[in-house]
Amino acid sequence: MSVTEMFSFIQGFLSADQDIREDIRKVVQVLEQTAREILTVLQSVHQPCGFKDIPSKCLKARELFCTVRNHTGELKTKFPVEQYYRYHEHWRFVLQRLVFLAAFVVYLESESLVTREEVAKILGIEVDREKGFHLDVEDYLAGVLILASELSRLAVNSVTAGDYGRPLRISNFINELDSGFRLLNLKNDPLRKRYDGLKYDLKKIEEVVYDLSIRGLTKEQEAGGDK
Amino acid sequence: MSVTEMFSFIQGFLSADQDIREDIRKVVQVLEQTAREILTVLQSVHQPCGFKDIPSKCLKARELFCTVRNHTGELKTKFPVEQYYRYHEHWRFVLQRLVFLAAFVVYLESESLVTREEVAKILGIEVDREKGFHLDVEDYLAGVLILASELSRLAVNSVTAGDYGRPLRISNFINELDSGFRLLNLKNDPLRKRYDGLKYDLKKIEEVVYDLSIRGLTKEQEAGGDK
Amino acid sequence: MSVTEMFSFIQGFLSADQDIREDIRKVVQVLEQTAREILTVLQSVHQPCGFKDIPSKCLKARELFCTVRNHTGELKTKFPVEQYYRYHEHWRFVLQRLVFLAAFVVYLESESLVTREEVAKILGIEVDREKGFHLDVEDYLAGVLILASELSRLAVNSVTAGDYGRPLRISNFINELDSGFRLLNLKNDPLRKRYDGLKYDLKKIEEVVYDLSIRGLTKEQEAGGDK
Amino acid sequence: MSVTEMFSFIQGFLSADQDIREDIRKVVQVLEQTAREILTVLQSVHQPCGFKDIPSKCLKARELFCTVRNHTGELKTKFPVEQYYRYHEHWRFVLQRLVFLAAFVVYLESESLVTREEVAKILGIEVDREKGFHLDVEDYLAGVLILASELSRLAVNSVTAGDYGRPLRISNFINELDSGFRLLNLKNDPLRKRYDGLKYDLKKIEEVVYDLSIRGLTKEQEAGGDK
Amino acid sequence: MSVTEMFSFIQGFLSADQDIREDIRKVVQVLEQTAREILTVLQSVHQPCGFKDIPSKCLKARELFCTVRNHTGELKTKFPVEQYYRYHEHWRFVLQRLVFLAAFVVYLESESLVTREEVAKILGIEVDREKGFHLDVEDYLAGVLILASELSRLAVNSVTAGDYGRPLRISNFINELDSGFRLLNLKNDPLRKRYDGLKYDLKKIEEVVYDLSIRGLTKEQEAGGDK
Amino acid sequence: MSVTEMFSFIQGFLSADQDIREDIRKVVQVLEQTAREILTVLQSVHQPCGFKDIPSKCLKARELFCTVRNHTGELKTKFPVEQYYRYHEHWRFVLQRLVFLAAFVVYLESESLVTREEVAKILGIEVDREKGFHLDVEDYLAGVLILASELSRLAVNSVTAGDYGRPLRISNFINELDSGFRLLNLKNDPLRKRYDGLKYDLKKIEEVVYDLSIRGLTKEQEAGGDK
Amino acid sequence: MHCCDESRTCTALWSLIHALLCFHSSTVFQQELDTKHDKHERLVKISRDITIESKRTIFLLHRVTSVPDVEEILTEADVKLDSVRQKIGQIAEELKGEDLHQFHRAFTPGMTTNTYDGQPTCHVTNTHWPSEVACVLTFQITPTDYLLGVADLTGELMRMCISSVGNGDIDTPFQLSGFLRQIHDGFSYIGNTGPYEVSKKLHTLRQSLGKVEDACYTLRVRGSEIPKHMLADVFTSRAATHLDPDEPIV
Amino acid sequence: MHCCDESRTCTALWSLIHALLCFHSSTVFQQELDTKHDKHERLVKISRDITIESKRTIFLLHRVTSVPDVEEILTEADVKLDSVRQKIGQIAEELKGEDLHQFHRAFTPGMTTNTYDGQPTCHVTNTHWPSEVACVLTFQITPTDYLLGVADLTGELMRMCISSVGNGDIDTPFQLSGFLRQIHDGFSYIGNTGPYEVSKKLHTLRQSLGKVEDACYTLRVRGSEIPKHMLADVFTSRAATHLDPDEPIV
Ligand SMILES: [Mn+2]
Ligand SMILES: [Mn+2]
Repeated sequence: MSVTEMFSFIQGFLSADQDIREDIRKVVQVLEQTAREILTVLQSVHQPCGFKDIPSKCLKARELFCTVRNHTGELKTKFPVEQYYRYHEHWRFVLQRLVFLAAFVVYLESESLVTREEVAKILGIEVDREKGFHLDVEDYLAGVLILASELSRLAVNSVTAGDYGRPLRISNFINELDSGFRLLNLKNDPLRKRYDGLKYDLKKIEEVVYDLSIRGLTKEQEAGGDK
Repeated sequence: MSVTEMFSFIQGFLSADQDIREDIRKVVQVLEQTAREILTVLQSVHQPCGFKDIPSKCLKARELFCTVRNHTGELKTKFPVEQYYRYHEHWRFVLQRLVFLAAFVVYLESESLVTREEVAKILGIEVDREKGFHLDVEDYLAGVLILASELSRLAVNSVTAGDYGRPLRISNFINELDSGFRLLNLKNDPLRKRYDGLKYDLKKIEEVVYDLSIRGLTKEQEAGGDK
Repeated sequence: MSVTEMFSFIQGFLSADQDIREDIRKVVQVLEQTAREILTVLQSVHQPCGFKDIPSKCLKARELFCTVRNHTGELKTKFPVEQYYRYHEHWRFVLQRLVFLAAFVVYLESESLVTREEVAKILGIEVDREKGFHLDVEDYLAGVLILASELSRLAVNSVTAGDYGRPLRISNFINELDSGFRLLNLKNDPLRKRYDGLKYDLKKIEEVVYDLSIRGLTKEQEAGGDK
Repeated sequence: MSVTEMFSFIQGFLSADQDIREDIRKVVQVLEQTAREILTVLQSVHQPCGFKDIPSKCLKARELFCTVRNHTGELKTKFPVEQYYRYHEHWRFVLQRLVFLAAFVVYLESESLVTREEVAKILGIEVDREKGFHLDVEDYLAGVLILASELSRLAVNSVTAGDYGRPLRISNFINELDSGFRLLNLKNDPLRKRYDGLKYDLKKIEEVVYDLSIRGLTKEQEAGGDK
Repeated sequence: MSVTEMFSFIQGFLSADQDIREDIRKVVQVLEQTAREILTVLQSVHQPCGFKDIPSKCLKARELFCTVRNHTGELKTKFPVEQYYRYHEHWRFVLQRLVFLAAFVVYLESESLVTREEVAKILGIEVDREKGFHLDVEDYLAGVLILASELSRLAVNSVTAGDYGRPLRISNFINELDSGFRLLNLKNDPLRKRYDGLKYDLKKIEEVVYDLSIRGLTKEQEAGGDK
Repeated sequence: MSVTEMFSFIQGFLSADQDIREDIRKVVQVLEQTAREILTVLQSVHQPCGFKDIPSKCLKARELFCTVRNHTGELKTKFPVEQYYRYHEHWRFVLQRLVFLAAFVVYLESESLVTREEVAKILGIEVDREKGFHLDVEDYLAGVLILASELSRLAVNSVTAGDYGRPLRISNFINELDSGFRLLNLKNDPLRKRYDGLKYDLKKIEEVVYDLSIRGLTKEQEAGGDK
Repeated sequence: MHCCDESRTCTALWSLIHALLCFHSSTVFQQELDTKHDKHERLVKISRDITIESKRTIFLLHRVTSVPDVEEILTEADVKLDSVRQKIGQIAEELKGEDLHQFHRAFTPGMTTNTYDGQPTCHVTNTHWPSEVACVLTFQITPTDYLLGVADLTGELMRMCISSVGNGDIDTPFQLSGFLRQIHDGFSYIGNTGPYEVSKKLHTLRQSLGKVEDACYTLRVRGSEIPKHMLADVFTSRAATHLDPDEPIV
Repeated sequence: MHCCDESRTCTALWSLIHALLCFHSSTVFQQELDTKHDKHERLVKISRDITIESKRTIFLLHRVTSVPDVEEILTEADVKLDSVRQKIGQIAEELKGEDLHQFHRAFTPGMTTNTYDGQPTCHVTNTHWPSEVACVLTFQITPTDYLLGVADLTGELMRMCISSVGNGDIDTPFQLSGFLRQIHDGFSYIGNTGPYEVSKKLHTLRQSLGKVEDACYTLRVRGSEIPKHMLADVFTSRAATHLDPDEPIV
């Protein structure tokens, strides 16, 4: 009977789709696990003792990014490349976390903002949609905003660890970031909301810099020279 | 009539179940009352005057835990032990509160994390499901996360009470806890959500430590000797 | 570090639990697929032509129940038997559907209400909790209530197909079922709600019988001999 | 401490209130059970065989109303009489059901509408608020509207049972009821909504009478003599 | 016709009830308007300039409470006193607001918790249900909880206005209130929910006190003498 | 202070608006009462005895429409005429009922469809928006659809009353109505929904006509002549 | 104050980042974000137009059961459908080279209306399952869109069935009930395998089917009553009074 | 079959009704319904455009706190606002001779955005309550629309306040907190007298006010700490490092 046949046919479509999603979910779980490991490595920079060996922590994180690249490589094979946005939701969250982690490593290494190209390279994916599994602009921006919040925490903890120069540099960096974002006309709701959070991060860092200023600790820093 | 007979028979089943639930509810109510009393005892540590006699408060709480053990003892008798998960929802909430209270007492006494074994002993229940009425892992973790939030409040209030050393110690404790939780691969929704709250507690405590550091109050502490 | 050790240990617990749930979910998916196939077979009795070969459809459904028994057999092996209620939610829905399908087959075959024992046997599970993976009373009742709604539809369609005797027999059957349920003191919310639906099914069937009575079609039936 | 004292005092108030509610709930549960039993007795009039011994069923129901009166007598003792409306919600639902059951019995006995006074007497309660535990007007009306819906069902089933005179009498009765309700200026939402249902009951009964009329079955009735 | 007569009679009942409700609604509207005016007067204490003339604002509010007493006096005449709970929902909301406003005035005047007796006097109503239109315990508690939230805002704004002593006193007051509430065994849902909000108010105030403590501003206060 | 002034000013606006709404509500209540009285008069045509003196009932209804015109006259004075749609919701419901009642009277008198102009005249309002308080097209159409449902009921009851010609005429009338509506491209949701109901009315009437046809009762009618 | 003073605090590094971020983002990022957003807006608008136009066509097709000149209406419907096809072409144009799913939500409402829109035309002329819809569209409809469209179609078919009964058309309901039952069984076969929206439609579909089954039941019960000896008589009189002579007889 | 056979069953009466209904409705009724619907659609479209355009302007105005050339931005904003004014003119044109409230829901979203859109411009230049908005519009805004617009404005002002603090601007928060408190007190004075939407906004407004009050509190607590003897020192160094010399000092 023709109707029955058609429904069986559609059922085939749906099953295939579900299988793909199941496969994607599995790889994404592994990616999340690795992301959590990188986070654990990098989190220790907030501890007083952690400030001493940032470079070694970055190296360790870089190594873990190799694993990430293997997983993203595997992820690409799980679905037809032109259907990226069909399954986008599955990896969106972890990708934003990974962008953040990559941006954090790069910041700790060079105190500069990772570009979209660099992130893509670190994660083993493309920048341009045409070239394959790529990094969506909004995901890149979301990851960068997570970094801002992490850096405001770092500013606080670097004072505790006795590093009075870092907060000032973080302040400048976040201010630049804010200027950049302000030029964007964000329509996308979740991104806009995250961007609103940036203002609170900025406020927090400004408080730290102010606290250092009134105690003359910034001058001391400049005089003594740091990093 | 056979259908009637079968339904009469089924009614027996349903009544038995409803009676058990009624019994459980009664004991749980008493447990909640005792938990509220322990909380009242421990809450006073947040008051400036309360910092002085923490040990006496802990003793008082320990006494009330005797009552708790009597009630949990009674609870066990209300249903067949292998049907623990059938009625789990009834006591889940109060058990998590009690885990928190036990963990709080132990922290106040020794500034260490209560183990699952210790909690179980304090509450008069088992660790292993096989041995009888036990403490579900997730309930243990939920109780520990409530502790984290209470300690962030304690850090704030210990500064008010002039105890500048405690926040630093709390900060270390919560950091350790956070590392512990990061080892877990939480999928379970409510627990995951609570765990996300831990980040805020951590940040709050770090800010307290920061406030002390920038004012040189931590050094003063170290110099003066503490605990 | 002791905290780390404890958390590693706990991770073991959690992983084991998650693995079990994953395994259960897979078997349940297969059960759902089979249940849908049985439904497709049985639903064809609503077609005018379907009334002719009810026996052959029942046979086909019975065969598919063999597959069900294989899957329930597999399901039992996925978790320790005493933890039935821990994972109950996973299979509750599909089990109620299967009870309905078994009750429908039995009704079509013998116009009688399947007992809990019979259902359990058809599904390859136990009646008593003590003996292993069993059929919860509430799930049995829920499945029976689905049957009532299906039969009210069957009453309508059997008239369309020219079978004027069946509605009367269905009416008696549902009336008996209703008396049975009135013996129960239902507090459980979802079941109570479903039971309220039974009144509508009953009313609907009574109106069908009415339409036949007023046109003398029930007598014709009796005169002509039936079933 | 004065605040503590006041709160202890208030706790007394709250406990007393909670105890009263608990007591009321228990009696109400027993009332619901009895109401269900009366319903079971009366429901059988819808069965073809049930039409024969309506009087005996009414007698049986009347006996059960003795039990009801005992329970309402007990209910009155559970709370101060002037606080009727404070606890109204607890018994509202069951009281409406009991009004319906009393009205149904009286209708079956005499085909007349039970008055508020009669219902109150059957249930062992008062008509006037001043005299004690009374029957709220809205609850009386709600109960009467449930009767209308039951009678529309009875009209259908009496045709099935071959009693062609009853639908006509029910139609007159419901029409009279409808005129009565149209005199009321209902603003109260739940009652208004129920009243809207009366139109459907009326229409249903009119259609039954129509079905009889067009087949000449009403005349036959008149000719043959009726009740 | 008897049914018609009875319904006409019932219509009398319903009309009387609707008239009473209409009357109550009108007085309640006026009460709400006055409550809003008192709120406007008292809210100005949050303005930096408002801190200076709290006494004059309290006087103004006290005058407006005369108007309130007139309205509550009028409200009492609108319905039979024993039917308080029949119409309770109509004034419940505004009464809770008025309790809050009275408690706020008393707090601003004397920094003490208004008792149930005092509130009743300010609002021109009774404490005991037996004596007439009274203040329900739960409404008193609800009003007091609104005060807690207003005071947490006041603590913040008094710092902005340069008054560093007030937050400490508010903190003690709210702590005392919290202890009081912990004595209560709240089952009632809406009150319980509001009480959960008290924890946040408490935490907020503790953080204000903390900010002052760490900057030595509380000591300065004590040294300089306050109130 | 300027902001305060402005809010007082706005409060003035809002109060004025509320007063208008209160006034409108009062007149609308009276209109509803009159509409209910007209309905009671017209409802009696469904009774077997009512079929005899339709003309006298129509006269009585026409008299009550005088009262309606007085009320609509009053309604117009309650608000500025150009703000009709601002307060539309208040009278929409009663206006649709009145359109239905006017249409019912006209149908009973002449078996023709009342035009929008006629209705407006009966209700004492305008057809064109420019000329003052008018009858919105959608309200006219909604009222006409209520008529269709009433007529389907009348068709049923006229058979009961022994009038076999009326259903056929009603059938033709409703068919015409349906053709008319089918030409309209209804976008407005509530109207579209009501129109869907027309199909069920049509179906019901068709059933009646069919029932008459197969019994040869329509022919009898034509032969015998009717009305 | 927001802009750092280059001569003092900003190092070369900072100016690089500044350049990179401020200008890169204001040009490249913004352009990318804007393009995406504008395209989304255009798709929403076209989809809205398609919905309106489709609903009008459905409306027109409903009249098929009640007017004599079916051909004329079908021609009119075809003209309307042409405009729909054009608009779908516009969507296809917009999506050329894009990933369909990125903008999926933007045009889904319009597309599902259209799916069932294609159906009645075919259904009226031949009662078989139409497959040309897929050919009309120059881009792929996802199975989900298709299923949702089919589910919506059933609602329309139910309405058609009820009005057929009202019009005395006795064959259509029986045909429709078989057809709807097949769709219903198909949907319950797919069950919760499909996306959430599909499972949700199952309930509405079941209600529609119930109404059609009730209609068939009514027709059957009614038809059962004609005394054999009256049968011929009844229908001659019926035809004479208000039935067209070429109307199908039970 | 649907159309009665005129020669037999239809009387003159029937044909009259037929004419009246079929043709009257297809021309007059349909025309009336269509006109209304089309106008509604147009208003929805214009309103949507106004919302987009207004949001863009607000966005632009947010930059006022962070760029040196305030004048330039204000000019740009004015150009954008001109286009908004034009669109509002279109609404006014559409509504000429119509009852405002019939189509009220169609354009409300756009209008409320616009209400608060006018505000920041004025607020930046002079901190007084702007009233020119009313003049700009060629048709009356209802008090409700106005209140809703004002409530939305407060959300934007709160954002502005937070970024001021981040940028080291210390005066703005204190000014804003006073202003917001007045609006808040005004709204609580109106309370539930107004329509439902207004009461609903009160909660959001209270949250925004809370955030601004917290910001003021932070500034005060921070500022309280500077030891008197260090004061001069601190600000010289601050100015030297990363502050503009003309920045207002606490
Ligand atoms: Mn029927
Ligand atoms: Mn702080």
